[in-house]
Amino acid sequence: MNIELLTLTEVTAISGQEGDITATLVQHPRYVDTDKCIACGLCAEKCPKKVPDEYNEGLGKRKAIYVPYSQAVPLKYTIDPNNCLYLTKERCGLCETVCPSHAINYLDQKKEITLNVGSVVLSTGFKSFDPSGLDHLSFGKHPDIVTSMGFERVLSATGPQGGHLVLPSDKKHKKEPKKIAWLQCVGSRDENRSKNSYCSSVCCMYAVKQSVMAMDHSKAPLDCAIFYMDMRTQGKDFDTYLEKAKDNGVRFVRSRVHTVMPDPHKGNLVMTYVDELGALKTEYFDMVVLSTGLEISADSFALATGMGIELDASNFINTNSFNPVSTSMPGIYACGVFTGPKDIPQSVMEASAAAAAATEGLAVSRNTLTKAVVKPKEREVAEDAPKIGVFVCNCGTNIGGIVDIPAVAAYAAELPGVVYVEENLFTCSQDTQDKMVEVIRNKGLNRIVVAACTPKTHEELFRETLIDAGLNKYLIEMANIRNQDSWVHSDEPEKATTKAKDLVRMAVAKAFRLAPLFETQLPVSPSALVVGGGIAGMTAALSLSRQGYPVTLVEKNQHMGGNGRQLCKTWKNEEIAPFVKGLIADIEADGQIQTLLGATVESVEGFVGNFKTTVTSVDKTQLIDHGVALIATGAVESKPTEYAYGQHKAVMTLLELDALFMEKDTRLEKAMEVVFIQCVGSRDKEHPYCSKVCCTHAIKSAMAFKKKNPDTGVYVLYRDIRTYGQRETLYREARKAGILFFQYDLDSKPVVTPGENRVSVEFTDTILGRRLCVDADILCLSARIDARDNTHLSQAFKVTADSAGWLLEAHQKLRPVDFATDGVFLCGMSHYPKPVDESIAQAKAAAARALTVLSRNSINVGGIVAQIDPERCAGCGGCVEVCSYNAITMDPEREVAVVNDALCKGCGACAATCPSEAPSLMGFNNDQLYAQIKSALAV
Amino acid sequence: MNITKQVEQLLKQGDVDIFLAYRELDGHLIPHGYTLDNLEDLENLKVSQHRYSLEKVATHLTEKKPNLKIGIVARDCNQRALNLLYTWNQLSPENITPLMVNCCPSQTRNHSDCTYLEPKKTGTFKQKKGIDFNENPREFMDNNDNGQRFSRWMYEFSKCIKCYGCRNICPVCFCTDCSLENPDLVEPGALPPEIPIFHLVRATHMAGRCIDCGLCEDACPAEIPLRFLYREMNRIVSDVFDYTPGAGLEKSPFTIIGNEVTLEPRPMDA
Amino acid sequence: MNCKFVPSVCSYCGTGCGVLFEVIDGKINSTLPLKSHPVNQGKLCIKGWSLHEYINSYMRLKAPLVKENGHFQKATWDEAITHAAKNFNRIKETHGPDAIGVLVSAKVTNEENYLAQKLARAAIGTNNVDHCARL
Amino acid sequence: MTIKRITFVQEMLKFMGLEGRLHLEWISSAEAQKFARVVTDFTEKITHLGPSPIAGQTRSISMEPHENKRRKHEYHKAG
Repeated sequence: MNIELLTLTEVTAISGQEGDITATLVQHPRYVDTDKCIACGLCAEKCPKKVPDEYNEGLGKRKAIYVPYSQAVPLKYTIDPNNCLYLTKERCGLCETVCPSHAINYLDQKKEITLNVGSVVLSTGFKSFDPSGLDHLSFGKHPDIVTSMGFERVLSATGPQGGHLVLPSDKKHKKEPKKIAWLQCVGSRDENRSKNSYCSSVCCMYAVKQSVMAMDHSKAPLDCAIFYMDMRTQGKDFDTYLEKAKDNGVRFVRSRVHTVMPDPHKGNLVMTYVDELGALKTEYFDMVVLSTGLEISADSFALATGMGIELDASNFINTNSFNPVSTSMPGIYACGVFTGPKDIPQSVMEASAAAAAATEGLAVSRNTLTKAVVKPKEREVAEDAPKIGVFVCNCGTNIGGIVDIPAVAAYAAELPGVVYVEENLFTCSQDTQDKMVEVIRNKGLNRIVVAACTPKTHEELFRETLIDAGLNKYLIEMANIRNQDSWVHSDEPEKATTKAKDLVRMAVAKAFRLAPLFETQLPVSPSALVVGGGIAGMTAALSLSRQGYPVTLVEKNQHMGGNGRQLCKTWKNEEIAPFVKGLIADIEADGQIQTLLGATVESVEGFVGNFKTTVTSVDKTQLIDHGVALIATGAVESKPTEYAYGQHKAVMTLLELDALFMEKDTRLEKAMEVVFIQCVGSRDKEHPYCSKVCCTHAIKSAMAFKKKNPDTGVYVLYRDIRTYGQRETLYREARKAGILFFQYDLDSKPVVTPGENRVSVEFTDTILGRRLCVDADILCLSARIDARDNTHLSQAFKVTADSAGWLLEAHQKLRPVDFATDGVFLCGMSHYPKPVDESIAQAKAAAARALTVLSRNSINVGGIVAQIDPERCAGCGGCVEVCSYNAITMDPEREVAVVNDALCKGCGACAATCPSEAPSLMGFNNDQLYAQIKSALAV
Repeated sequence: MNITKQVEQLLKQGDVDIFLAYRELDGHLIPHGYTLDNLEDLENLKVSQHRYSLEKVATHLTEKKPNLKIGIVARDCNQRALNLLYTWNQLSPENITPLMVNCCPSQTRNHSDCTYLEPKKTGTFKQKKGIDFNENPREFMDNNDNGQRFSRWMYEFSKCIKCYGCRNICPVCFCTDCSLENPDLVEPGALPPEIPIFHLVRATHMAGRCIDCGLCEDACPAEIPLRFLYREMNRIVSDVFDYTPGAGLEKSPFTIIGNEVTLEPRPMDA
Repeated sequence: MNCKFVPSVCSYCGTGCGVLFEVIDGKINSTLPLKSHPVNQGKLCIKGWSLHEYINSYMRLKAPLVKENGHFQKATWDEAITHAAKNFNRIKETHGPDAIGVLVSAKVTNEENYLAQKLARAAIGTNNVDHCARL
Repeated sequence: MTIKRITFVQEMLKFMGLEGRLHLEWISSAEAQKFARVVTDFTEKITHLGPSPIAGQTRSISMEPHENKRRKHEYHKAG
């Protein structure tokens, strides 16, 4: 309700300053009235004009009146004015004739809108690189050469091929490819043909994913080969996925392919390339996928420059590492790929971070412009006999085109308890919702069944409708006759109708037994606890304080700063020490932040909104009330166990080298030969993950040597250089500066022999095919980053860590800073190794997510939770053991188990475990489920 | 020291409030609770060759008075039952003092395989139609095909008179609300009870709990080879989950999430 | 707290199974089959297993009730017996002794059943006497 | 937990002579093809095994809820 969506709208001008910005917008005409459109699809069915479908990368067709894709929000049709016959030639007008709700308006005009806002967030995303100009890859010359976006659509169930992996060139015969090649870095890391010198960060991972999925989709064995320069799978768990792909048989060839040509005689597509050992090879493939990079569209470029925002050479917004979501214009923030190529988790984090940054300055006016609605009083129906209303949805032609809806409705009317049945074209449309409210009131309905689509997307909506009608929102049951019926049985309408009846009968049987469920409101303690006083912890604490909430910052050491104290410079050459000092000063000056040094979390009680944490420091123990907790305990550089580390003073880690730089040690001046070894302890059997920061860190340090003295011999021994994103520029500079890079594999690791003053490092140059030896004055090891031991903390906060010790977020892509436990958030390196800018973005993101709890006056608990009948409970404690959320405890007095509503997630594990059926999951109790099962079998 | 003396001492020292053992009464050896108030009964204390589930009595007493200190004369099977009841929070080891006695003062089988008493002789009719009490469950699997096994079990179960004796006598059946009386799982009022569901529901609930004492088979008026069934069940629990109920104080694999034993879903054609 | 076991005979039918009542603090808590009983040898049927339930049932009558104006009212034994005797006599006088039938319960002992039978035949003079578990 | 129980019941059913009629498979909502394949295969397998020998032994299933009284129905067509 407090988000207004303006589609087809562009920003034309921005003026004013942070806190008082005037934005001028232009809304282009849609030619369809969104209030009237019910998205029935009749218009598109009748529209005679076919246009290549942009969403499907031109692999399919759409009409001139269309919705871009099935999940589009709002789900309303729009007319493409460049292709509409009426708008271009004043002919046709069919859509207006067929539209049942008179939503078409050819006279729609563009509107100017002026908004007064406090801040602006830019998140216009990216455009996929267009490889049309790359004639050496023959894109556009053969339908079986597709971009990665195109291949994504090929694999998608909603795509032009319905998820069937068949050659686009031979869709008619459903010919399946047997060999597919992926070419990496198309439009990335390429100044020659594309002007995009940066790395696009995401293509390696998506190519691996696509190859694995393709193998999954293919009935016959599929040969997948990925041609790459460096495999950049630096994200959390990405390397594990990569290894799994290798085990599954995906081939990885380190080579930049220079030619792809159609070859109608010998095979489909022919490819020539030089392999790692320098041999020229020719291989035939059925399909070639170009892993196209990410770039900024001309429109985004114009938008940003129009606002006066500084961009870098590649048109990404210039940000600094310490303010990763701020642009050069105060009050204008940015997130996502507009600030640099990045993957989904990082984009989602940045989005939250931008929300935090954009609202920090506006905290005083929070809730001044928000709207709230008054809900009618709930009708008491618990004791009333069920009066079930069934609403059967056509979903346009989605359901109605297959299932005989009138027959289903007539059947529903005969079911026990049903007093009212209605058919709707779109049950979810606003006007139907209003009508439903009226019907529920007038007919005195007290249980509702909606036979439509999936509760996953729509149950919340219908619950709102029930609230509007004065019914308890849990008195609804949905029968999914779309996803589970009309979609899967589109070829057999009669059987689909029978199944729809079955599904409705089951839903009615359950609805008959539905009882109102109640939620209780608990107040929220409006304060936060941050564990860890490193860069992430301090950033998060400051952000929350600026938002107006008191924070307790717990730091284990006697001083704050964490790893930041040992770091020299970021890859953009920004000095880290002054920044960390500034943060500490800000924290100390902040009256709302209480810092506890030398302190650890002892135990935690309570739940979201109401935590009570015991913190002990040297001299005292205190109990802290807080509504949310942020965990930012960081990570540590490991001590290597190989390459003569600890045996010779010339051998050191990156952080130790940084210390020498900060101390301006004379050894650095004298060093004539410097060797860096990457992946020391990372990406091996014991530690399969990539430590992410070391490639950039090592190259930046290597550059420091070259800058001091260009004659210094600097060698980097690596496995894959992972200077992702714009860090690639650093790598390029390093090569230009004469730093030598040698690739090694796990089975041919460099050999280090300590000498008197120097250490000798022996390794193989794969290109020359010879062993080389360097006597190094300094051997710097890029040591693995280790997770800290968070066992105690994770037990206290009931959060989990993965096998390597990294704390586990609720969802890797969609909820990257939340834990599965409500009210606890994570940021910084305790989540996974990451550079300073990403830690800061994540810290701000965690603050933003914490804010969603803190800004509420109360939280609702209850509803679909388990309840334990003390009469039935034998006190065996089985449910306590299986509860993953620690929501069940034993009442020592009565020797029965009790559920804490605030912690219970409604998973039902307790109900399944109990030998005497004492727990029941409200809304899914045994009575209801047995009724559904019985009615499913009653034919 | 003989057992009577030991019990007397335990009571007098206040180590236990009540001691559950057997006494001879009118020619029957029956359980009895010895307390300081009836010390004179001690002269009739005997070790019975019949077995009653004294630990079940202990749970009844604990229900009424949670911190009652109870002594129990225990054979190996009683001890297993006690261990199991500890792990299921039905008794607490601090309150129980078992006094171990020699297994079964009778012509027992090999003690390591303790069932108790001499095994039953199985009649020829039963051997032909039903299941021989003394057969090894694994041999039963090998000697009979799917259909034979099924019809034999259906024959056994069809004799059931639904007396609930197997449940009532069971020392480790402690649920307050029994699934076997749930009308949604087992239809009420039908005899024989819904077969084989009735027995399978019980077997499933006994998995990870059955301590193989044999009391159920003893109590069964229809001579259903229940031990035979539960032995196979225990074999599965032990082979698949590496767990022997009552052997120690580990929790049953069915009440804890995760396990050292990793399982994979079975392929469909297995 | 005391706990004793009292051997007894099942009152439900004529088989005469041996049962054992678990008595905790003077209250019957559960029923077990008596293992050494020659009749049932440690086995029982569902009725035997549930013997203790009716003893402690909250629905069990603990005082005689007399129906007055369609409602049962608590009465003393004297009142109840007088009321019954008076009315039996009235029926016997108006309709003859065969107008009275006696049905006896399984939940009382054999001896009591014998006495009820005597009452029917000798005192009332009817042969219409029966028992629910006449096996 | 699920896999423990199902594995147990599978073994138990095997002992009882009802082998192969219970199958467990994890299928995510993103694995439509797998779902279709598993359901088709299992349906085929069950058809091949024939009707369950305990079919008919079990009670007839009625769907009439306990204290249901049929009410007058209203049937209204809209939208």
